[in-house]
Amino acid sequence: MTNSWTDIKNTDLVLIMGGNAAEAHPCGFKWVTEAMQQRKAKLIVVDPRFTRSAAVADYYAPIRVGTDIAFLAGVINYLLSKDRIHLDYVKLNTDATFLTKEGYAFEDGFFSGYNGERRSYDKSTWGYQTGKDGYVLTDDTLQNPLCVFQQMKKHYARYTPELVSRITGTPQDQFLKVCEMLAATSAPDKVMTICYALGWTQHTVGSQNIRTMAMIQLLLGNMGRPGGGVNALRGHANVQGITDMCAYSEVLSGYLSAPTDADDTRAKYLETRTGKPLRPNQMAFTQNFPKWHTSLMKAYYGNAATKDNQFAYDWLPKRDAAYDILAMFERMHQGKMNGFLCQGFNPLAAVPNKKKLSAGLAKLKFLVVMDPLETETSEFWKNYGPLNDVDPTKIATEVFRFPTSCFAEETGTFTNSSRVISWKEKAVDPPGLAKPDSEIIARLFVKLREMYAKDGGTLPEPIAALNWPYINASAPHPAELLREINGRALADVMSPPDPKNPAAPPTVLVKAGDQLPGFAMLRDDGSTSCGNWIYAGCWGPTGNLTARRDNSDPTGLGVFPNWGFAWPANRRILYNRASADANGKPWDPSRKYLAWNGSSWAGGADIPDIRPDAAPEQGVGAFIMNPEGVARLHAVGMAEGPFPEHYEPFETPVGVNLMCPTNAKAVSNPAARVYKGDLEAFGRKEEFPYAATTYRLTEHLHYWTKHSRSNAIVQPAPFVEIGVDLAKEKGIRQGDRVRVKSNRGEVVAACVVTKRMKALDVNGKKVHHVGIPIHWGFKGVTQNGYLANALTPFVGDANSQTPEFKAFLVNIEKA
Amino acid sequence: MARMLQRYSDSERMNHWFIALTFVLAGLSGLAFFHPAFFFFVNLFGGGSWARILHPLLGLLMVAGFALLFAKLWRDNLINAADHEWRKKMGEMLRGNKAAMPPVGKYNFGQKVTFWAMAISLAVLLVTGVMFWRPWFAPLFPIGLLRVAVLLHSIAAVVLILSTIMHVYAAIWVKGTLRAMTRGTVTEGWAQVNHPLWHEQVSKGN
Amino acid sequence: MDMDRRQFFRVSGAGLAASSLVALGFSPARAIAETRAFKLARTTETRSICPYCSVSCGLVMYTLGDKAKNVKASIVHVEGDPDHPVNRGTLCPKGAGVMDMIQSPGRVKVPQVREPGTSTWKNISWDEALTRVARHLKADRDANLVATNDKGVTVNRWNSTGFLLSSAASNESGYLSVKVARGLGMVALDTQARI
Amino acid sequence: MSSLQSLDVVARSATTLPTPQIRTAAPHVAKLIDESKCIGCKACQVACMNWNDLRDDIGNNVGVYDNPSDLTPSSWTVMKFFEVEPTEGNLEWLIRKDGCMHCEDPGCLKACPSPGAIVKYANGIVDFVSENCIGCGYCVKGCPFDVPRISQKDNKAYKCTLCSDRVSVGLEPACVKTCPTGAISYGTKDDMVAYGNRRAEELKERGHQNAGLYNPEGVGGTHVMYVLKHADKPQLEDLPANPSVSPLVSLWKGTTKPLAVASMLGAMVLGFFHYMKVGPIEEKEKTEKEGA
Repeated sequence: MTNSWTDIKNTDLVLIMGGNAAEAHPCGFKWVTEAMQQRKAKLIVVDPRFTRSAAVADYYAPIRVGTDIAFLAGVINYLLSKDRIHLDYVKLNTDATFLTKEGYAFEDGFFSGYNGERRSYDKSTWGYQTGKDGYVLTDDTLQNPLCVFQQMKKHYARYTPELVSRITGTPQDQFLKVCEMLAATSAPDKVMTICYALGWTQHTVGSQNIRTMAMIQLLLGNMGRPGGGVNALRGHANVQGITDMCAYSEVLSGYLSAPTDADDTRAKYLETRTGKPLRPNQMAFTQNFPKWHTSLMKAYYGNAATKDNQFAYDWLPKRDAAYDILAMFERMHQGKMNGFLCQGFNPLAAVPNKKKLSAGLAKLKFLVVMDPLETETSEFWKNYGPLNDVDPTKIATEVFRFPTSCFAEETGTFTNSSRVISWKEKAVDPPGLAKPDSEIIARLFVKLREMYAKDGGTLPEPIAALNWPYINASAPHPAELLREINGRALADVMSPPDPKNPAAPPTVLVKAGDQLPGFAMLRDDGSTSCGNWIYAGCWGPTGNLTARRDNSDPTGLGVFPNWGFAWPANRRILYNRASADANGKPWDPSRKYLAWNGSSWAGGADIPDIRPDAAPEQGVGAFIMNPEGVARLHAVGMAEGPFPEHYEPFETPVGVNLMCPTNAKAVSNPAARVYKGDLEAFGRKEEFPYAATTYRLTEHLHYWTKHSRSNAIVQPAPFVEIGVDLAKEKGIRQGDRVRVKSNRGEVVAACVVTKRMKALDVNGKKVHHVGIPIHWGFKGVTQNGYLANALTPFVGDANSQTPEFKAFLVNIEKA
Repeated sequence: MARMLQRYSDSERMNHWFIALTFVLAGLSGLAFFHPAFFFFVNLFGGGSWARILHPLLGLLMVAGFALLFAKLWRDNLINAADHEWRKKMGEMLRGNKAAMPPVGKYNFGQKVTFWAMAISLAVLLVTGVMFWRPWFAPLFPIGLLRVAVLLHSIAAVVLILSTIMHVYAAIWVKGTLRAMTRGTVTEGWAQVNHPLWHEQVSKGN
Repeated sequence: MDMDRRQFFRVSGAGLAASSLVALGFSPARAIAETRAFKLARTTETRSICPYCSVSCGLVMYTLGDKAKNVKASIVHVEGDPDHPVNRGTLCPKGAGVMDMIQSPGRVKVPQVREPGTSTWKNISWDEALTRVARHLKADRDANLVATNDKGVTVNRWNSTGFLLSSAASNESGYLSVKVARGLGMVALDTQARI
Repeated sequence: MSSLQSLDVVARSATTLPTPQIRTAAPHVAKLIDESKCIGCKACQVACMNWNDLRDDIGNNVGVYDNPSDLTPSSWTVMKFFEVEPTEGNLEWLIRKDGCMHCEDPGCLKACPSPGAIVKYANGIVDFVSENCIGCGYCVKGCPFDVPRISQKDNKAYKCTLCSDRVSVGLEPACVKTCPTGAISYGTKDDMVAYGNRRAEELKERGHQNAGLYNPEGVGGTHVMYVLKHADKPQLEDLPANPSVSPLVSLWKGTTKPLAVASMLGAMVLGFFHYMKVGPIEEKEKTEKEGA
């Protein structure tokens, strides 16, 4: 989240779209009802189903699954065509005035530079024109047709309300009502917030879904302001934490892009990732990349990482291809994977196309599952009748199941959606022989290190050299690890040369051995070590700030600065410089967050997200991570285009992309990666006419709470949801058992017939939805059921590879 | 020694006393629920829950017993013209002026009314009692209906108890009646005073 | 129509008869109504964080005993932490029922192995489990670690063993797992955050 | 260790003489359920079963979200879901937390024949004292809201206790504390009535013209109240429009009792004096007439 849970109470309007906050995050949703009661805020819910969020909403509008971009693009068109935008904010904080390159174009579903075979874009025609001084060219009058503002206006003029209604199935009057309610927050003293979750991310256009909303928030001037921002309501208690630790192939801890084959030398690797300002005076914070990366290598390899071995650059594995979860299972399916470590994750249930996963797992030599609970994945080889119809004798995988402790049996920190890192103590011992994950990994590593020391093997050096300073090698204490993550000075950290009087001798900022107070102290000369630069400061010289429990909120804006530690640098709202206008005065005096008091930004409600002494007239942008210092309406980094464009899901009930009806290649996301075999596995609307979506219920957390008796009682058995009119068509009554089939598998469950899912009028035809909750499997104390992901398509978002769970095609009949 | 007339057979008497016994037991346990002051009667049955468990069973036994006796005696208790005469003179009877009463067969009008009052109230007790008999039958009926049932059950019980009090007092009040049920025989004098028509009928008989 | 129950009883005759019978010692036991003894008195409180969604509500875990040595503490009740600024003592249906997950019959309690082709679990010791897995990892790494790619660039990547990391474990466990994975040269890493 | 002594019991079932009435200044507590903030998440159900150590059976899905579908001896509060269209065209999903209303004049207590099985405390809570419960089911007939449930296993009646044990040591009920959106609030009756009315006004401003506080007078007001979006049509959510203890129950437990007992005892006394005055009817009267 750019803002925080408790900040939501400061808002004037909440849009819940692409998510179901009331059901998935009930205790966070209290701040929405708080805003509704205290500030008379309004709540809008846009969702294919009338969810429990809609039950308490002021306004609900239906929408067809997978058409969020069409809806939001229609909103952008509404805002631009009716000039309902916060112009001063847009000119100050976005790239609206930048000139795009001449070569940039968009024609009939494709942006310039599309390569059909490789299903990707050559992005040379995207981006900004830069002058000789390396800075971007701009047109402050916003009239030049090449400026981002005009390009955007032209691009989104195509999304007329009539066409948007035809694509999304949302009645035109309801769509326009939502547009008007959103447009009202373009006023400087009005703010709206967006609460979204997997309803947006789990599409092949997932990342662009979110970007479209980010653009709307920028046009309305709501980013970086209390009650504003783009708020992802994440799924797990520590999913933000594990994201920050970057357990991905693409990045190292602290979102440092990992080396690939192209980065043959360390210099080249650092150079391509160190940001340079694209406009004068921008902080371009990524210019500090070398300091972060060197400190990380010192944390990993300690003394073994020195200047002369390029700080152990060669020991870092270089990535040659994609290794996301879908790619891994594809490799497994092709028999290229031998081993698989599965820690606290139940992929057989959580990843699409169960049949393919099961086949992949069966080809492994060994599978190690580390989990507190008996998961479906750990017993993929066991026959559970129709729920898991496999023949164990034909599965040669050697499967290990390690008992791990659960959250109540492990001391350590969690990072919540609002980036707040909180320390928790262990309450009880783990049952039986279960151990914490860290201890299991440590024992495994120590045993491997012994084996390599005794018998040698391929490239033993990094294993021997891995920095393992823990008092108990096989059970590193969480305090030791958190201090290592925070980082400490290996040698005295000296102050940088002072521009005002360069002759002055440098002073010692941090003594050798001390914990670092923040990432400003990181150096690229090996004098500092830091496991994750964005967490620097969480265990500084004054101790473990994540364990702070002072819940005072002096400004009343829900900041709670002394509760735990928020990364980066305990900042509670990102880009908060944007909460003040060009000369440092808050846009809305009633919600004064940050102000320029003539000499500094400090003293406001939060740590400023800018250099404290950056006077407004210097024009230092609020978006310090971007080289241009401002937010991007025109984003080069996206795989499928600088401006979000509507594309149908891969399994579309309409069969054509109404934005470019003649271009058969641009029906679905032209840049999404589709493996051979999966293309054929996509169902056609003729055989599978109904648009289906999978989702969670408030009573369960994915595949975890089916092991909990309390939750089983309040939501005992699998079911699917259909509308009254579909039920009538199919002769299905409330409670009947129904069989839902996709091109990849089937699910049998009870049927909830409800008025809350109406058929939508899409392009002149009726489209029905089928809702499939995901919480049941063949393990657990609930009534057992089919894994919903037997149905879902094996294709992911073009940028993040998040699978398209939220829009596919099924057929349904009485079982 | 004055001649004895056979009023009731042994089986009828056993049946009567069986009904009386179950009446006392069902009555006491019923009264325990009827009014808090009588709740201590549950201690005779081993506590509140046991009283609640036994009361319906005792009730059924009583109804069964009564049904047997009813089958034998209901014809004698049919109300006829003569009874209306007796009813008009009832005030005299109560003042003890027996002689003023018209001749009566086996049962006088008062006894017939008591008989039918008992029969009807027992029928109502049976039907309503089974309706809210937990746990087997109560769930089958809507709560509104059960409220009517418990009210009727209470009223019927009161009617039954009052009839029984009347029945017992009459037996004490009219000397020589008790032996009809304790021994089965009555004196000829008793018969002539109280049931002259029955007396003639029986005398002609043997 | 319904006269106040109490006044009517006062005047009714029944009270007279009842009191006389009561005098005979037949009165029912005068049980005073009492509420349940307070369940959490003397339990140990531990402040924790709910493992489920990313609101990360504050929890108070009440465990048996006062941490004396002979007590095997187990959780008897879980409630929201009223001091936590986000949930302020509230919990959703999942958090409120978290005790049933911690003490679920589905908890794995001992290291187990399923030998290839068999259809049952076999309990094994930690040492045997870790040794066999370490041996598997070493064998696969030694065989499949790619030192240099076809252009001669040092890559040192080992992509034949994948690692899915937990989004439910602590940051410290996550950091250590990533550190070990990168130390071993693994590139096939992923986590729940992507799903 | 219970901190509610006999002085805190203001009413006891099947007790002819009043219990101690001296604590007149004891604050009346109340729970307010604000339907406009209720997201039907069932956290209150889970918190209730966890606090009271109850675990119902794991049922099946019968095509609705209500699980379990009704109050049971082991589920003292249950969410009821109603898909209604009060005004044509706009669907509303009304969700109501069902459970004991803790009436000021409790029908269950009035109907219960067992002394001390149902008590009402000075703070307004109506509680079942299971040791005295004889399982007769009268409370089911007495309750205007159909709340008490008799267990098949032990033939005892069970219902929400408004966490009388937590309240007696100064804590709020478990469901109140856990409610994520603050739909359930707790305090003195007056505060909750005031807050409920204020919420109703706020809802009127948001377009719910008929929003109102549900605190039915027919049972003397309740210690569990609702703020309903459609207070004019509570039957939309299976709530009786103006509930009161059924007249049949009042008749049954009110006037018939003393009258009937008086009539029975009176009949015996009457018989005794009649016998004394009129004397028995002698058998021999026949012989004297012969003799004369």
